[in-house]
Amino acid sequence: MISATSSTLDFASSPINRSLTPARKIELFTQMVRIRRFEQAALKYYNGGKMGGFLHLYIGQEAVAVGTISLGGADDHFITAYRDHGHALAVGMGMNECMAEMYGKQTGCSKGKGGSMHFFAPDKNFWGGHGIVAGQTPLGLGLAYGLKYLGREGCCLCYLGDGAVNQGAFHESLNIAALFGIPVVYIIENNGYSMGTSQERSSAYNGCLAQRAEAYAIEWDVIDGSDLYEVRAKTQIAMERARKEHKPTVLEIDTYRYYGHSVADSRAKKYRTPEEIEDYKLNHDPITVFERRLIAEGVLTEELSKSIHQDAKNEAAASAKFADESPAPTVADISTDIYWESDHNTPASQIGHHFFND
Amino acid sequence: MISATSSTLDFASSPINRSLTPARKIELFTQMVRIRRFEQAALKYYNGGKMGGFLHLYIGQEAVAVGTISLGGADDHFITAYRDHGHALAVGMGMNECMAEMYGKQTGCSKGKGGSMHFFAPDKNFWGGHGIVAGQTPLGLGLAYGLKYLGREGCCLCYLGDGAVNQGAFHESLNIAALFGIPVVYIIENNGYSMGTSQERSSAYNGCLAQRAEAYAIEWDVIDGSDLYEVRAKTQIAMERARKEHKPTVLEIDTYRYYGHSVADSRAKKYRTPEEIEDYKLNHDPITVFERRLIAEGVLTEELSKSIHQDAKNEAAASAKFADESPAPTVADISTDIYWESDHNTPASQIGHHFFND
Amino acid sequence: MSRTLTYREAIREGLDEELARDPNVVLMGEEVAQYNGAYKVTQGLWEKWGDKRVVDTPISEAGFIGMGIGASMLGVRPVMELMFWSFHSVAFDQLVSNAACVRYMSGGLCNCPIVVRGPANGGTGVGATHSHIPEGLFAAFPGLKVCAPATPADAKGLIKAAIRDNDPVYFMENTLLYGNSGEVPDPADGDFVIPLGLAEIKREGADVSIIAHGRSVIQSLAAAEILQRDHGVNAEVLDLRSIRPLDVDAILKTVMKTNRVVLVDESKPFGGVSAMVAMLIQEHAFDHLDAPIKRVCSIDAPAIYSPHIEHEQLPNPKRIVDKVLTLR
Amino acid sequence: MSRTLTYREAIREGLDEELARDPNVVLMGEEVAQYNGAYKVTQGLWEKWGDKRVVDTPISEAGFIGMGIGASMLGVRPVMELMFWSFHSVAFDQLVSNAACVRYMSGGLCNCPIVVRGPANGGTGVGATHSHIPEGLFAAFPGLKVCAPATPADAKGLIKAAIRDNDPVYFMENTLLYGNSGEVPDPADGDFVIPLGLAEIKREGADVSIIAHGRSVIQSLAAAEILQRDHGVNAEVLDLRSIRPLDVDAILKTVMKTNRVVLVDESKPFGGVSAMVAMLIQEHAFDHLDAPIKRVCSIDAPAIYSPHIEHEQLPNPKRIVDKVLTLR
Ligand SMILES: Cc1ncc(C[n+]2csc(CCOP(=O)(O)OP(=O)(O)O)c2C)c(N)n1
Ligand SMILES: Cc1ncc(C[n+]2csc(CCOP(=O)(O)OP(=O)(O)O)c2C)c(N)n1
Ligand SMILES: [Mg+2]
Ligand SMILES: [Mg+2]
Repeated sequence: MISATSSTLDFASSPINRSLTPARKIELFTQMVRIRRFEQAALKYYNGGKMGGFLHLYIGQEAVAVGTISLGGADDHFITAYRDHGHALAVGMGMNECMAEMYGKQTGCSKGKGGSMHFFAPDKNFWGGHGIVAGQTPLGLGLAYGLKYLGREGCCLCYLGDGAVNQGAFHESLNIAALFGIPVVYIIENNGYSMGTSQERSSAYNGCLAQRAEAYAIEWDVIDGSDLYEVRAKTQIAMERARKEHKPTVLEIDTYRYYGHSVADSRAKKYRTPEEIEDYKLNHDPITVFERRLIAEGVLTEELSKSIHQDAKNEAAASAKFADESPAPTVADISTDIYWESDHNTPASQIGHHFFND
Repeated sequence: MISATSSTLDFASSPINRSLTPARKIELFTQMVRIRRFEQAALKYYNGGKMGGFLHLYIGQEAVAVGTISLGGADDHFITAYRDHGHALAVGMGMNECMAEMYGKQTGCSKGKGGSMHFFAPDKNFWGGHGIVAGQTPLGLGLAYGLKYLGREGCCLCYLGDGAVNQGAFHESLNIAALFGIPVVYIIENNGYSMGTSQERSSAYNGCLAQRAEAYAIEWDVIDGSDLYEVRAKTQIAMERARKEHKPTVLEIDTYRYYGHSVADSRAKKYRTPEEIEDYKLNHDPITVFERRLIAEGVLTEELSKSIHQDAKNEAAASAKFADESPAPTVADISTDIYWESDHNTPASQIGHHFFND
Repeated sequence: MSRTLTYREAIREGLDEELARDPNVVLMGEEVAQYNGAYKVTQGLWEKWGDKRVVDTPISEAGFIGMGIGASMLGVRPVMELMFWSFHSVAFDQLVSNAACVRYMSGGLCNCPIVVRGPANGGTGVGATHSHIPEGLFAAFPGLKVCAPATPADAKGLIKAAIRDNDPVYFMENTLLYGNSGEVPDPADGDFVIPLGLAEIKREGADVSIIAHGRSVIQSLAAAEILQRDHGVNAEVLDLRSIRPLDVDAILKTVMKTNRVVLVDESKPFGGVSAMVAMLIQEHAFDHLDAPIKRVCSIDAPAIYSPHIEHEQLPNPKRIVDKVLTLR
Repeated sequence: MSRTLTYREAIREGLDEELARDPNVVLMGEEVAQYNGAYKVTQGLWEKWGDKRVVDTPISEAGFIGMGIGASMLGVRPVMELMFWSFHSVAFDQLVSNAACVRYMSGGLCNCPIVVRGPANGGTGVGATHSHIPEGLFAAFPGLKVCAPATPADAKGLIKAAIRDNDPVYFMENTLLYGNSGEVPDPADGDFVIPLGLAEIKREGADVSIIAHGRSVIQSLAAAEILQRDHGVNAEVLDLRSIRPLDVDAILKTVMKTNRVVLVDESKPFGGVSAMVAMLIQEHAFDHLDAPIKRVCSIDAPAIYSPHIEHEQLPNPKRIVDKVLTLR
């Protein structure tokens, strides 16, 4: 949630933002729009019965994924929870493979085996997409440990929700991160709710959730997630601390989701007032905020914005068509991608029974 | 470990200590001596091959169990880890049933089924004795939750080691304790080491381990565990907070173990210097410190102290004899105490197979 | 007299009756109170019983399940919901070391009357980490009891037995059954409790025994109809209902009647409840078997997401029919 | 040429050789470095290889095992010690949801070449929570591999195979075997690796097949000698060595040779590796069985502490002999 004491600094003038070319600014804006349009299409087709399972929408949180991931270099890595569409598109995954994954098709990024919660693109340094709350937090630690071990100057951004901070695995990860000097940045995407439970009903804390980092002598900060500039400015500091000093950081980015926890969330409008949602849309929507900003800067025009929206909409519609027309996995596909050795038909895979189907 | 900034306050004058009669002071002294003598006997017979498994000695930490448990009323409960002999005797368990448990005999407190790490006496509000590091911390939370649920004005003291603070279950427990207002007092018995690993090598922290409580807006304090008066004075505050306000506390009691992690600890003398151990014995041994104190107060004489030691030694020797002469469990005993319903031969226990021995 | 309830309503009615019967029964879990439960099993119970009896917890399964175990030692009767049984993985130590062992390690001094309940099944498009099938896993631990009802009546009768039982009972529901309807005795006709450890013949037959539990029973019944109609095979369907205690007598009885067995088990094929049932049958009814015991399990892979193919991975009527026909 | 090493030394030699072979191999766990390992398996390795390659961790099994999984996806090859395999319970989610499923859920994009190793056995007087026997539990998860060597040579050969394998391998050692000695090929004679998935006949026989793994193999061999000497029964002992992959062919071959089977498995009897092996045998060698398959498992209770009786709960030569004799 947007905290009352939101900063009044202008982060546009931070060096990391000043260095943005107009073209790059448009690109960042475009990425946020693409995420939103992609998800609006996903919602439509989910409701149309094209997908299984859950659909956790990222709509309202776009500046977090786009802002933070825009700072990534060749050796920076990313991992998140099940609300992963924004991160996936922000690292450069295509709408086609993402939409097809939700449709459960062979052309999906995970061949239809993972679904909405489990997008992956290791070639783009994106390691998922994980369904068990906070289960990804030790993995993110491990990616960062791996970078340090392999002598690469990079960091891992590991995202989690405000409800996820109460899982033991996160706490264990923080202690190890500080103790071992691991270049990981934990980003709490605080949208105020874990399913139907508000932050106040799920967490005991002192001021804010990020402050829990102090228990481990870890640096922390709170960020207004509706301002892409602020997200970039503050995250950049944490990433540099990780890359150069091998020190972790916990960032709490205040944000908001317009929709329910998942599309199946029957009570999304019961635990939050319509006013709360409306206020957010008007005053804190990261896309609107950035759009106004770029127009004020003379970088964007309303027309250009419209066409960006239209292009994204078209792209999303095309991805749905692509997904729809793609082949579904076969029964035989169930039995691959279990063991590396079997998939590569190595000598090791020939010895003994690996599978027990009769 | 005893921190450098140990307090110079005199806790003898705290109301809770001023109210101690001379007889009660002697009793507390006696309890500490009994724990020490009991364990010295246990060590002797463990080395003599009378016991299986591990033997984790409490020697050096006696003021923690005796000081804190001396504050317990009818509705106060206790639960600890595997280093549990001190707490067991302090709640009033007999040396016989404890020694016999280590000997693996039917007369043991757990009928020889639990061993050294698993002493229990629910009739004395003592709920074990638990071997999985920090696994007892949610149980302690639950005992305290139970007290509140059942409307009893009491609290649960839940002990853990300095290494145990890095288990996720402890962190989850702290958040729930604060959030739900649970009358639990977590007592970190900080003896400076988890097995061969010093506090510095296992935990990242800010000042001290108890300060991790701040992350959950939980009150905390640090206590010099060599001073029984200080242990009582500060723990009493936490217990009252729990009983009256249903608020948790985290206490860190600095203490020291003379021996290795367990008797099997081959390296006990490698990770600590002989000087470190000697300094502790001379200046911080809780029994010596309290003995000097009581002599200065005119409550104890050297003679009386000697006879208390001698009595405890005799009692311990007698318990070893009792244990030695007690019958071992039979093969049939392996198959009881698994299900309440089966042990009570209820109708439910007659339906279907509960056991799968052929 | 009987009414028709859904499986979901039947569990809810059971919970409600037990909340009324015993003031120490408390429901807890993520979103069980104000949100009415992720799958609405506890709908209305918080409103009716209030904050003390129906408790929302943080996302801290090890913490709150351990809390329930501790409270149970003192006489509280916690009934804890795992939003998915798959989340057992983050609470495993509490579930198998504390709940299963505390009585034993204390020489019988402690007891632990808890219930942990929630859905445990594949087939809902949520992928591998959310589709674990842990009946066999937990039944392997002496000290624990496990059941997995297939019908609304069984669900109600067993949840009530589970709550009254003085040992830890892990109660496995099924998301795909929540909406199924069936007859459930009217509370006006008396307290309806089904003891743990009692299997039930859900369909009488003579040619082959299909032994199953949970949703596999429903799949087996559908398969039995096809077998009868299309192949003239008269299958008996035995519903285990309870996994531990296990009704070994009922298992052996149907085997001795039909001399042919197919086990249906949503588990992955390495192990599972069915491997154990096969072991027992071959050991105790060896001379009554006219053919090897066969199984229909999930295809041996983590659970696939794709809704196009997911149900092919699970036991389904077609796979069961095919397997039964191999016995001839 | 062969030397005699203890089981402990053999594993250590295997670890040392793999540390030398591949700079990405890193050992981590509680007390593995400066303390030389709780059971001294890693003795001297920290001194030799230093802080980067041999790493002490806090008591945070979920944290450091998850860390190892994450690092492995990037190309590091972590070999993680659980001081006791029983502590799997606090890291279960990382072990069965992340390590087992990440390859599948990513459609084959991730892989996870980790080894988790440590002792997994009863019989050391440490009580129920420290004596879990999880081979069958983990083998039930497709995506995982499990092995449990019985001899020093097998321990060395298999740990090296496990480290080189590109999938997660859970390596179950045994505290009671660490001190056992046996011949192990000399490194001078070449790289000694035993592939996963290959069982070995540890004793040829004709009358009955005893199938076991881990320390139960040693117990079975002792039983076989007694059977020969006192009862004229010539037992064949098959050591599974690897649980998943499993050498089903070797199992069926010995069964077809002797037509009688006793499975020895330290697991509790509900499930375990032996229930699965029984299922496979009766399914695939039904007509070759002259008698029901019998098992010797641990007595069905949490592990008892008492050193006076603890070994009676486990499979031991006497219980195996008695069981074999019931087959006649
Ligand atoms: C261990 C575990 N427990 C419960 C769940 C069910 N669950 C999925 S998301 C969620 C809420 C998480 O909230 P938060 O961390 O704030 O993330 P958000 O959904 O707001 O992005 C819950 C309870 C789960 N997936 N894993
Ligand atoms: C989950 C778990 N991991 C590891 C162990 C092994 N172990 C037992 S005690 C111990 C050290 C604990 O140190 P600390 O918490 O400081 O307690 P102390 O022994 O000093 O009283 C370890 C690593 C265990 N019992 N449980
Ligand atoms: Mg949230
Ligand atoms: Mg310690």
